[in-house]
Amino acid sequence: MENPNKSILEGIIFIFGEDGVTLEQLSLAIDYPIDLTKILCDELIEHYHHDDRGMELVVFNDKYKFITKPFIRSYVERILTLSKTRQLSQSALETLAIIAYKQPITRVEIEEIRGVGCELMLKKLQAMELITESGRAESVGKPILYSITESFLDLFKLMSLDELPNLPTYEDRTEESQLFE
Amino acid sequence: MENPNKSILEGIIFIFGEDGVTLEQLSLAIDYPIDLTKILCDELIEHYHHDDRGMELVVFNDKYKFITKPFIRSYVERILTLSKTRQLSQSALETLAIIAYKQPITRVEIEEIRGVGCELMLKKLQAMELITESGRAESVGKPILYSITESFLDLFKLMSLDELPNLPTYEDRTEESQLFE
Amino acid sequence: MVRFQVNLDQFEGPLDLMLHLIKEKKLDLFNLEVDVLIDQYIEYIHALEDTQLEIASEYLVELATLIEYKSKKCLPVLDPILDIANYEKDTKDELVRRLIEYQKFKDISMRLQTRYDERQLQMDKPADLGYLNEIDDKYHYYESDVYELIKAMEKCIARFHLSHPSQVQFTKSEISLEERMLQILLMINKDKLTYDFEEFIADAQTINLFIVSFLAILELIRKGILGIDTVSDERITFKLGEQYGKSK
Repeated sequence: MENPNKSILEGIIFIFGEDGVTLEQLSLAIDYPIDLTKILCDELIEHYHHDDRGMELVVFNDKYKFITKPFIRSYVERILTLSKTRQLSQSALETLAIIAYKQPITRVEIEEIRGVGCELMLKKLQAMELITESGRAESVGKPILYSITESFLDLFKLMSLDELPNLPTYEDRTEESQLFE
Repeated sequence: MENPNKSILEGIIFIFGEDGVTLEQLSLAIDYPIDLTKILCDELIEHYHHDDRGMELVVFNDKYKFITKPFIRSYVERILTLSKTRQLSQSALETLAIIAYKQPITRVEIEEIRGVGCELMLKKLQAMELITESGRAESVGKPILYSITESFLDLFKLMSLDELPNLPTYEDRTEESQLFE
Repeated sequence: MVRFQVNLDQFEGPLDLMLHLIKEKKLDLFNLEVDVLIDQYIEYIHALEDTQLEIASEYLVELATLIEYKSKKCLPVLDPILDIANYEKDTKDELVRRLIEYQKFKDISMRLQTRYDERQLQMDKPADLGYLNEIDDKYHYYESDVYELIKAMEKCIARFHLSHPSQVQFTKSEISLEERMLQILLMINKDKLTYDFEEFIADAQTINLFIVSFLAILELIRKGILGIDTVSDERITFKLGEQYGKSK
């Protein structure tokens, strides 16, 4: 017989749905140490990772939640007219990437890296709640600083910003050949 | 290895949430005979019946749905009493706002304003009893019309819809030009 | 000579175009032959001008920088204080640095794309609200107010306008290189022998027009209609070139 706490965790995470629930809340609910609670959660993640399961247990923005596996969608579409998924343009992705890695960052700094203006793009990303104004820089004119939001973490399947893949360095000469294959 | 259809069924039932999904719909989704689909569902019920699981798969009104097992309740209560209330997701708020201001309104009209599909979101909001189907439009295909409910008014602390403040008009050109300065 | 397949739509900006040229010409980004890149870039932009396409100002700004770099390189080192060699090295290093930096974000955005696309296919289930509210009648799981609702509606409207820009009138007027060359030709009064650089840019109120003016002057020099008269620290003056008059 497994640790009964595991089934409790599973039920709690299920109830909170898309809102998710933090490790701290889970540990509190079952009155169990955080580190041990995490081990149980990891086991649950492992259980749902298996091919037999239609959902997976994920941690986005430090919150545990169940979401369907990618292959489910096409079957649901046969009985429910899901509208097509929203695409992000290459320029939106580049702008988001720069903000995620360099935040907080001003518009001018983003434009220096991209080599093109991005005023309109910043407005769009703000409207999509993927970035937010997070203050003003100390420099001349006190320009607005931009940072990414919690929705960004969820949309890119990130537990936290620390989980962002490392920026390539290219300093290693062996990697060079891979740069433009 | 198990029948892969089982994981698909699990994922579909999960995403239909409190609404539930019929055997006929499930059979259609996986393109599999009804009687065999039922056998797979029975196996899933058996799987979740196990003590290790926090949810169970039930059939109410001929609809399959996952519900949490009763013993989970007291643990969830601990989280609720200690954590502050939550915000509705941005997409839920936007969909609700459009319905409140434009009701009765069809799904297609909502999608035109939001620019993204919202079939699943409408199902969610219906399950949350924040919106309800309030008839059919006269246009081609007689699409379903949606309106807000009493619970909606409670949630937003409104006596009636008349209390909703006016929106800035779409025609206000100055606002538009600021969008693209 | 192989003609370019001229189309700017496929690029995210001048840096993206340069990276494309580097890749196409199999140049080494880490040991960059800047002159080759500059020639390719200039050729590409010229080819674009032939097809009468509007060229975004960003491409012209980079073009101006590259032309400046190239022309400084061609100048004889008259004034040792100018230290052309160092200028060249700095400009080249800066360009390579920017290209590498941009390439990093291009790479990473592709990896983000994969994550994004996968997440788009994965669906969330709502919180079990009936269950949660049932646990405690006094307790409301979600809390919101009417201001949240208005804010959401305003965001919707703003996004609607952003994705329907055809409804918005832009009052941005841009002048083409050819038009500006014509304007400068009209400024050239036959009774005068020399012209100040300032005269040609007197009406350039925007950075865009300034750059187009600068390019127009360079183009007129290339065609032999204008000639450089004197260049000093304070001023640049032009004279009429050998081809002046023949251009009419």
